[in-house]
Amino acid sequence: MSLVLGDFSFSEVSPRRYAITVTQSELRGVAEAVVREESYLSSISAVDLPKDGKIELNYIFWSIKHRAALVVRVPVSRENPVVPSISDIVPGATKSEVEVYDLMGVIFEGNSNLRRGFLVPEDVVAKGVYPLRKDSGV
Amino acid sequence: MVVVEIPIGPQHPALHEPIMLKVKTDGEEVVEVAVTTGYNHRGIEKLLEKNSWIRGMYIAGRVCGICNAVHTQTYVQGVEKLMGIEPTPRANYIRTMVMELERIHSHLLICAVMAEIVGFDTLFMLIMRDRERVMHLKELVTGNRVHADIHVLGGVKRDLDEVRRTRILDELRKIEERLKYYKKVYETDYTLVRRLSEVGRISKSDAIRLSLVGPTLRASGIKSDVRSDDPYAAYSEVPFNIEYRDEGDSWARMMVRLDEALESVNIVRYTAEKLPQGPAVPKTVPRAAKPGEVISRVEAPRGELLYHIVSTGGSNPYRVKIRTPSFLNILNTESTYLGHRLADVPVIFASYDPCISCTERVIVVDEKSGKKAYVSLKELARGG
Amino acid sequence: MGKTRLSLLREVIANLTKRPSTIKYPVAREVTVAPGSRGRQYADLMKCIGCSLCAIDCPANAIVMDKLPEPLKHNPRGVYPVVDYGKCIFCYQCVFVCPVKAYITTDVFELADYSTSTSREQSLSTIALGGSR
Amino acid sequence: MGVKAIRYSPWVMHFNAGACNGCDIEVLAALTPFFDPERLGVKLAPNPRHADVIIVTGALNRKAAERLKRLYDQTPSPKFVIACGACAISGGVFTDSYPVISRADRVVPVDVYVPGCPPRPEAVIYGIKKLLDKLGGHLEPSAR
Repeated sequence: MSLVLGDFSFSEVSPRRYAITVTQSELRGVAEAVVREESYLSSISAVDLPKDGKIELNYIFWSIKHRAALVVRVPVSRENPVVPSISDIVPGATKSEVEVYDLMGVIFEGNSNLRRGFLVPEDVVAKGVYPLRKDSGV
Repeated sequence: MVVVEIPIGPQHPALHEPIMLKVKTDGEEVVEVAVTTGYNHRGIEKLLEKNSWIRGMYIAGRVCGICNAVHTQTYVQGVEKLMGIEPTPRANYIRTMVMELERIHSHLLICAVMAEIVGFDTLFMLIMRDRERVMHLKELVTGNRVHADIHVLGGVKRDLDEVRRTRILDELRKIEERLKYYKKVYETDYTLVRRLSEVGRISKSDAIRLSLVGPTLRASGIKSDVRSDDPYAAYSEVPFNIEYRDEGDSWARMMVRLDEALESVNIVRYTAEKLPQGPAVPKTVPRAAKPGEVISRVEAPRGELLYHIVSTGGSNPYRVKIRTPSFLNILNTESTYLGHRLADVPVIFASYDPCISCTERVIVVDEKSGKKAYVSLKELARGG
Repeated sequence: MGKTRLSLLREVIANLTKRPSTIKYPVAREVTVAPGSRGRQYADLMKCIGCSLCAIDCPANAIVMDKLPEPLKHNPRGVYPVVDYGKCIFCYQCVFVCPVKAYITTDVFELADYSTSTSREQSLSTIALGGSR
Repeated sequence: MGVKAIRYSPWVMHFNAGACNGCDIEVLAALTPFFDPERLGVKLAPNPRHADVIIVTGALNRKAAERLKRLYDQTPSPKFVIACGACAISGGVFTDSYPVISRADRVVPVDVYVPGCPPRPEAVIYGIKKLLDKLGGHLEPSAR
């Protein structure tokens, strides 16, 4: 079973959950295709995978039209975690991106609101660590 | 043009929502609002990684005290999926009942607070009095007025006996009668209607664009409810309507909540009447999960609650991402205050049913510094 | 829509003649505790086998396994759980997980004091009761 | 000397130091008509400068601790602190979390501990009663 939106084919992982893995450069294209399907951005969940040297970003959309969660997975490198921001395509993404930046240290290029201390206490910010990374030591 | 920056909050005499709205005004008109939250992080996502699946159930419930059963439900149903266990039908019915009781008391609370914010203290006191009935029912079913903690992996912690079941049905009649009365008050009262309607309007397309959820989304005419779109617990068996309104203003949001609370009464009644026979309390305590990941969604009183749980096997979760409804509803609605008068800001803010402990999972700090003149929401709404 | 003024007046007047809904606590002992409410719980040492499951599962680390005092060795491991009520979140996971149902549950909520208390005294008193029997 | 004044009518201020809202809605519920401690002289003060008793809820973090300290300093003497709920007493489930100081008595002297998660409204009232017992006062209905 799969769900095709434009050029992108989402595969079904469980009932009402569809997922696709894309690269950083494809992200904005997928986001545009998903938004056309009456979807809102539910969450950006970042998972730290130090063994692979990656951080996996899960953009979880809920499509009101398809009644399904559309998960866009974007693996980024841990050393240089940069992805383009989708906050201009989905305005609801702005604060989620800020949260991920604060907790995981992923930089969203084009989001002007990024700042530390959105959630994290100042003493942790001063140490320069991102608390949800596995090696942060907090 | 002189733009004045007014920080609002966080010392509210009733609700104590520690959030700050930095409002820039030109005269009476609001030209910019920045929601400043997240003074500090309670670190729950990290804490869950450090604790076992079983301890996690209780920590998840303590993300938010008002909607704790739904938090536990979201966590537990995700973990159950990872462990490959299925709760019994009776357990599912009891879970549903607890979650719906919670929805009633949460909606009553915000209706009371909204009444207080617009200066209608009598209504506040009356609603709070009748809310005690719901709290009592919740205590009767779960054993605690606030933190239900009734979920365990594979079922519920305590069964519902016949005496309690009859008691619930009795009390529901009274609660329903009071709810209908308060709905009538919100519908017809001159002050409330004048204060709430045409304030903070969000159009259908904006609601989706801003990623709003729950009653806020449904008040803008979108029929989206996790309970019917993505059924969990016993919702696939329970008949209920999705309440929605087309106006999209603060008044519509409150009406959606009151309608929903009435619908919840029906759901609780249905679950109590049609409670399936069989066991509800599991005999074993599962401790290890298989590797995998799961996206668990639940309709909390404030909207869609989402947990993304990643497991690599073993006794602890690898990563738990919590996205609470208030996170989206509060932080993404900064633009909806623009063009309104300053006194409308607290009304709009309260109409999103803000729950700060949910939003930030933080240790919230009172930002009331001596240098600036901070105004309470209540004073402001009264033109103070 | 929105026509009624003083909509609560009738309700308020009706309430004037009714009995007040306020409960009398703490002047008289009139409380709203529902049957089966989760209050103070402590281990019954006549039943406890000292398995530590409750201490392992306690989300707040409120339970510490302490050594039984010398003459009272009621279980082979010689330890019993002490609940620190300052840390306890009254979730009753300990009660649920206990394999021998050794916890005694009560609905006592009046635990406020000038310092935090533990279940030590209560638990030890269960042995004394058993011993005298 | 000043203690005498508050024996019969303590004004309480509620400080949320990052609770899950559970304790907060119970403290709020304790002040509604159903429990109504106002008949006993207990009144909610909106401002630390008017308060005699501070009810602290929630697991404190470093920043909340600074705020609590400042609020405590602003409160006129004699002043008393009630730590309400497992989080304010010992950190509760959040004890091991990184931003949390987790004990109110590390920051300000605490007079009465009210255990519970959350303590029911009667327990909050009992805590206030306990405090007044210590001061030699009583919670009793005003003459009517």
